[in-house]
Amino acid sequence: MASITLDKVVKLYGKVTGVDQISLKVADGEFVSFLGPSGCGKTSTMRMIAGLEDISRGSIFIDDKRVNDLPPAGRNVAMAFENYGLYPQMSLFRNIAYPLYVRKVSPTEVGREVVRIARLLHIEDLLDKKPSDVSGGVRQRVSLARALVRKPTVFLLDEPLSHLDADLRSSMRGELKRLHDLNGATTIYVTHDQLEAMTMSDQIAVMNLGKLQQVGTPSEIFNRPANRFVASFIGEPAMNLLRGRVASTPEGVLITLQNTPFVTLNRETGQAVLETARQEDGVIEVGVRPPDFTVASPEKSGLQAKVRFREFLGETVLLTLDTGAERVRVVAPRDTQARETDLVSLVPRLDRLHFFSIESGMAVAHSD
Amino acid sequence: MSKIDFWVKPAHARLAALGIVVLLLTSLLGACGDAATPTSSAAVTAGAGQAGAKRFDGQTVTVAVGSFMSSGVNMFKADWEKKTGAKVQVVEIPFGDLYQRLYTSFSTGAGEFDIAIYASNWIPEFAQANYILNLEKYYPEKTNWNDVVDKTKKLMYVNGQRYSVPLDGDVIIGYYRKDAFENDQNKAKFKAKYGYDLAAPTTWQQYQDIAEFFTGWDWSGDGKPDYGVLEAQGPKDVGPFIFSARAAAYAANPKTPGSLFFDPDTMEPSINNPGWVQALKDWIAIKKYGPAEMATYGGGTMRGNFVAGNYALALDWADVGVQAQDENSSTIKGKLGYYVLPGSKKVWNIKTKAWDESSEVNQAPFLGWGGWHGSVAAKSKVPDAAWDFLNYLDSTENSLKAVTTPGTARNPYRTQHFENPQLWADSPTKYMDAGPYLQVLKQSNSLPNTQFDLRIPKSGRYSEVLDNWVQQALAGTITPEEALNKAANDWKQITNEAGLEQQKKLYRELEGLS
Amino acid sequence: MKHLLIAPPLLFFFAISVIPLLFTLGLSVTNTSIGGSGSFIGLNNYAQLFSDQFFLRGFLNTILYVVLGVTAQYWLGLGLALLVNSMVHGKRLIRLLILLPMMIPPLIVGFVWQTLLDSRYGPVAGLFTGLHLKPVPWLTDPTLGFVSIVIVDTWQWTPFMFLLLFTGLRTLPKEPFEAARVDGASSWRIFWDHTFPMLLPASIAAILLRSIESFKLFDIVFFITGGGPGGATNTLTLLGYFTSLRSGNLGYGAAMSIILLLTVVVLATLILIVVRRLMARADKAGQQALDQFLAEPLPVKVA
Amino acid sequence: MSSVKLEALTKKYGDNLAISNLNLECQQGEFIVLLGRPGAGKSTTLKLIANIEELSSGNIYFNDQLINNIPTENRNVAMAFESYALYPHWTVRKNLEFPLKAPGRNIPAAEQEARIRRVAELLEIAHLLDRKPSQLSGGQRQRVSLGRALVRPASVTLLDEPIAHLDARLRHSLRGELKQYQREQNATTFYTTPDYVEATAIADKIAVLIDGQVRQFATPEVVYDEPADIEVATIVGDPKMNILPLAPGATRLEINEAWLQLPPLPPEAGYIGIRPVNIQIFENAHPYAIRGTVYVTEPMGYEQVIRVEAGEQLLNIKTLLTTGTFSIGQTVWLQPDWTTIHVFDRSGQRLKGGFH
Repeated sequence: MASITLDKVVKLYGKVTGVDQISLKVADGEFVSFLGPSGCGKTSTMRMIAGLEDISRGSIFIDDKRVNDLPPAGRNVAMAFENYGLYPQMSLFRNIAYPLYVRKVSPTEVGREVVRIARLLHIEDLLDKKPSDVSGGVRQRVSLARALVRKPTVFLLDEPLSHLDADLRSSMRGELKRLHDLNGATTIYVTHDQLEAMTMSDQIAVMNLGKLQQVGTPSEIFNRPANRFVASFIGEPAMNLLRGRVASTPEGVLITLQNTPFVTLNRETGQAVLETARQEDGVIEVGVRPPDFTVASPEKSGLQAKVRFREFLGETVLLTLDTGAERVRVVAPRDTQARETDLVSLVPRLDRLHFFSIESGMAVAHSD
Repeated sequence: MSKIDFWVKPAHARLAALGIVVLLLTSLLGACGDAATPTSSAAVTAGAGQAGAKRFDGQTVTVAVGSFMSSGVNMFKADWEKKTGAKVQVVEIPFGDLYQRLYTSFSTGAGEFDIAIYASNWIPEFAQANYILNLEKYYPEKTNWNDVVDKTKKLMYVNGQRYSVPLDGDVIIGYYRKDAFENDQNKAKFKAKYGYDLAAPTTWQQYQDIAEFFTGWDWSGDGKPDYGVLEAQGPKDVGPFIFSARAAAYAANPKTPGSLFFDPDTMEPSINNPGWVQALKDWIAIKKYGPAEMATYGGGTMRGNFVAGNYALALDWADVGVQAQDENSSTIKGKLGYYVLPGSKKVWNIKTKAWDESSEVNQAPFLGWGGWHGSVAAKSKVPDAAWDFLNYLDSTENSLKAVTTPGTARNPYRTQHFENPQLWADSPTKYMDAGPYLQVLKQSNSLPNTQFDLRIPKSGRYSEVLDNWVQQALAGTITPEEALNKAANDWKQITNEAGLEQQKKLYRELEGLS
Repeated sequence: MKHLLIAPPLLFFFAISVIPLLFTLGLSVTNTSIGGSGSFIGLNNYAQLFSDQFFLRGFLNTILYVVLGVTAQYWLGLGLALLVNSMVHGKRLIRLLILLPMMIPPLIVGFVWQTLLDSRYGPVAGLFTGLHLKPVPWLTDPTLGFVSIVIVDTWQWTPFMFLLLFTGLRTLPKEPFEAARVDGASSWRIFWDHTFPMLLPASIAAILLRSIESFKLFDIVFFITGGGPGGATNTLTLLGYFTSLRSGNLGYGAAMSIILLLTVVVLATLILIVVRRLMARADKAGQQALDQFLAEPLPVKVA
Repeated sequence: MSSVKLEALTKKYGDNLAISNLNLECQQGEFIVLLGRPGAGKSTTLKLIANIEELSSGNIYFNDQLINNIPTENRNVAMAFESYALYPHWTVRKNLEFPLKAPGRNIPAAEQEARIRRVAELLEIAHLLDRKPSQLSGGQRQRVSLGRALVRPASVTLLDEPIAHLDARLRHSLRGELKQYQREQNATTFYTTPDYVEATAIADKIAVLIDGQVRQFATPEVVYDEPADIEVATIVGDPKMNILPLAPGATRLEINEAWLQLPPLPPEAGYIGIRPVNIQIFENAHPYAIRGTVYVTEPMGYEQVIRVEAGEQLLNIKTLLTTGTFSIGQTVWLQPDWTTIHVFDRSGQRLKGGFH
């Protein structure tokens, strides 16, 4: 097992910066997700760790050893690829056994290990098949088995679930998490799916445009997003971001949305918001997650809105509402009476508000 | 025979015989046939007889001609059209396909062509099959008949009737490098080595001596070792003609006329007799006096190389002479000497089965291939115009123009062509010292023992078979005797297939026997 | 209705392929020559073929050209394809340069190689003399002539192999190769374990195409040696051409064509069978190991 | 703008039955979602309606008119293909224009322009009108493809997973707008998706397709609350509804040496289904609860999904994150809410009536 350290790692593609000065520590045995939209540099970062791509600048350490110039084979990392990267001409058995064959492990040992791993992943009956004869889920597991069979110090998993259908994705998510829990190997997991990152990781590194946005536990990322990007990328449906005017009142700091008072913040939270707003024409961005609004009758005080769509989601309904200039999404219990074209008042949960600077997008305060 | 390889090598082998076979072969050979299909519009129109109209107004004469001879036709086309009101459509056919195209067209009665311009060797075969018109009824109007060289005249007769109009004369002669031969140092060295004076060879033995003498050292002064000889020994090309020309001296016995290729009494092939074997041994012997590439050379490549200047001796039709005059490619203009093909003091007698030896040299110049002749197709709808056009191509004035213009593929065949070297010097050829050249050509055409080429039907197959086996002997895979015996065997088979009696009758007739 | 629609193309196909084939077959049992009609002579032509020294030599030559030429072209083409595929810059240019020989007309190819191999002026001869070696009679010695044709054919058609294999390489998925690198395989192992087997379909296609084409080898020989010296470089197509169309022996030539056709069909089938076997065997080793371990109970506890 | 009736549709590929005896009837202007797993026959059904695939048997009626023998081009259907099928040599504008210019449509130029504008704005591709498909991202191409189907009035609009490849934000906003637009056009729409959330959100009625057959055809609420059988029940809902088999005539549920008293059930009951939100989880021993071991936990924002091994079963439980923190291997106690259970017979069919 091993720790991984990235020190100001940069990847240049010609003149384009693919990865921009990423520094990160992954502790021994941790499950860390690189999360971000496509093109954010997460895969490049992983490929640099694997040794499949050159590091333009900076250093990568596995344990305390600088590995910049080591070929992939010298790093003792195992990797599962987005498209599985199975060897199409070989049986599943040979696919899994391949890393051992290459290391000239004795045939007896190879056979024992392959079958052990195959049973672990419930594919022992399929080992004589070719990759093209089995489903995506099986291929996925073979790809994992091939990585597991080597007992490497580091696992690198590149969007391993992205091609599975929803059912399988959801069950494989759990299997992967259990697997990590059982063997405890340091794991780096690349994904664009915030749900995967949230459900599986010890730490999430959110990336965008080649830059690291925030590193933290799923709870930190969700409850205290560092900036507007993280806030809207995590959580589904996405957080509502609304423009509010900030004013200091005797009761505290008052946020007004659409010319109606929205909330009054306590001194502590309010101070930070106030200071930022002063430099930005008295305006702040308020973030409210869709479940954090309560739908009330229009005479109640809150954000006045008109229901545009009501969508049935099973346990809940998703309301899309117009508040004049802005559009707001609210997840409400299914017994909520509001129908399309109804006027309602949206009341936020005061302990779950987020405030971002309009200009920099950085989080100013969280009201928890 | 002129200018370019006998077996023309087309960029895509054009396979154009009996259409259908071709389809399969085409797919297998990866070649594609794109035979031009000329439209035949030979109908005589009403306008022909109207007053004031020209003689052949509205008629179209379609001419099939081997492609490298086409300029010898095209240069006169416009004039004749203007004069007669007729149209001439020239269909150029690569030489390799010419025989098949003509045969197919004639035998299927397609009436595609009014005039065929082709190898005189084929006249007997086409005449016998009534594919071409007996021209006797037209000949009285020809004014310059007597001027045609005797041997060429004979090529045109089948059963005592003329079937063609001559356009070309073909005889194989020898060339040597005058400059090297006249060098005093060389002369002295040669005399010292061989005991006689260095001069144009009169026997094949001398030819071989000279070839040896000039091999392996730099007598041309270009800093590289030179060669004694250059001949076209490559396969599927002019090889059979050159080889036959060499064999004639040993195998054409004046005592047994007409026995060069067959015993005219039995139609037994002669080509495996000791005379031919000797010729083949000679031919193999000179390999080492030429460059290794000689084994791949056809007529065209041989000419191109010879005029580049590193070879003392060569054998060819009249073409080397003309090509040497082109200062762009030739370094030997003015350095060329000529001689009638060497002879032999012994000649095989097929009757006594022994050598006839004599102090006299038996010379037997060889009319290889026979030259381009024109015939009128039997099915032509405009025979009068066709004849008239051929006659025009052969007119005194035009024939001289043609033979003295480079690139026409027409070589001298009328006495007037040989008479005035000055005309050659003034012609586009700008021939330097044409006198000796014309002298040797004329002499080669008119010696009593000058030999005709094989002209009976299937001459192409005889020739191919001979070539195949001789090539094996040249490559050293079998002995000369073996090669010629096998060739003779195959010849018998071909003769039998074609009908022995029929072949014999024609062979005898063409050789002037009865 | 739908079946009726495909009838015209089928008839057309029949007309252009089956009928000529039948005609050739018919022709091959006659002694038809271009000058006249022939008569039925049974299998005489075929019998004669097998005692015809030129035919047998041409037949052997053709097979050897195919085997030697295609083998050389395949490995060279594969090597070039791998090389170019691994290049970072200048792929386009180098690809174009490699493809050039294929685009040169055979006439020019013949001329160029005759010149290159000329024992007097050729640069190859120059090189030999420069190294104090005796110039070699490339085109005029029976064995060397044969070798030269193989070399020229290889020179001209390796680009074709290259093109097919390069295209094949580029369509291979990238990930298995990266996986193999991470798995710790050496370049050599990656080639034999992955590149080569994954490229097999493209390879089979390329080898088959080139083999069938090679059977029709004609132009290069025609222009460089004319089949000489002494028939040492003859091919079946060259013989067929001269027999049928130059000397007009159509029946005999047709028999040659039929033999050529049969040989192509048989050899193409053989190649396919051999390659399939190869592919099947590639996975046998793994299969055996697997059988062995699934058969016996394992000393491991299933998690 | 037709009503559509599909009567006993069957489609065979060789021996393979892709669609078998499929029946469906919808009113003019309805938004129908075909929900099913990959391979259930969703796309095939659309293709049969469009006549891109030939029916093996059955009848299709538009406005009560049999159209089996009417060729595709005369059916007046608009279709968005999952594979986009854009014309690569044309700009986005030309691609959108093409359906409007088809012979016989005679739409005035001004209206054509207005329609293209409207659709382009709806799909947020107005700024891309002059580009060619090769210059677009996958999601943009899908929107153009969708636009091409929406741009002209059609008897029926067929949309094959039209927003599958868009990012989450766009998917959420687009599905509402799309439905709104089709409602304005009074267009009859068939829409396929494997995602039940998309289906319940957008559909007037959902047709749940399993093995080429319609298992249930009803409003989203009915499909969710009263799934016709076990398979429908497990397609609709994430995590999946827990299905527990019952011993014949059982009155209680025995798991891990503990048992739970069942409510009175009809004798033919074979299975009970409980949605993950309807099971309570406790860290400590709890009366009226069965014991289990945490298999895995999945926190997601405010909520978490906990999978618990209980006897032979792997049960899904969905609860708030504030309920507690659980770790793999931990022993927990579970208590279902019997008032919310679904009851199925031995063949998996829903049993009607209330049981609580």
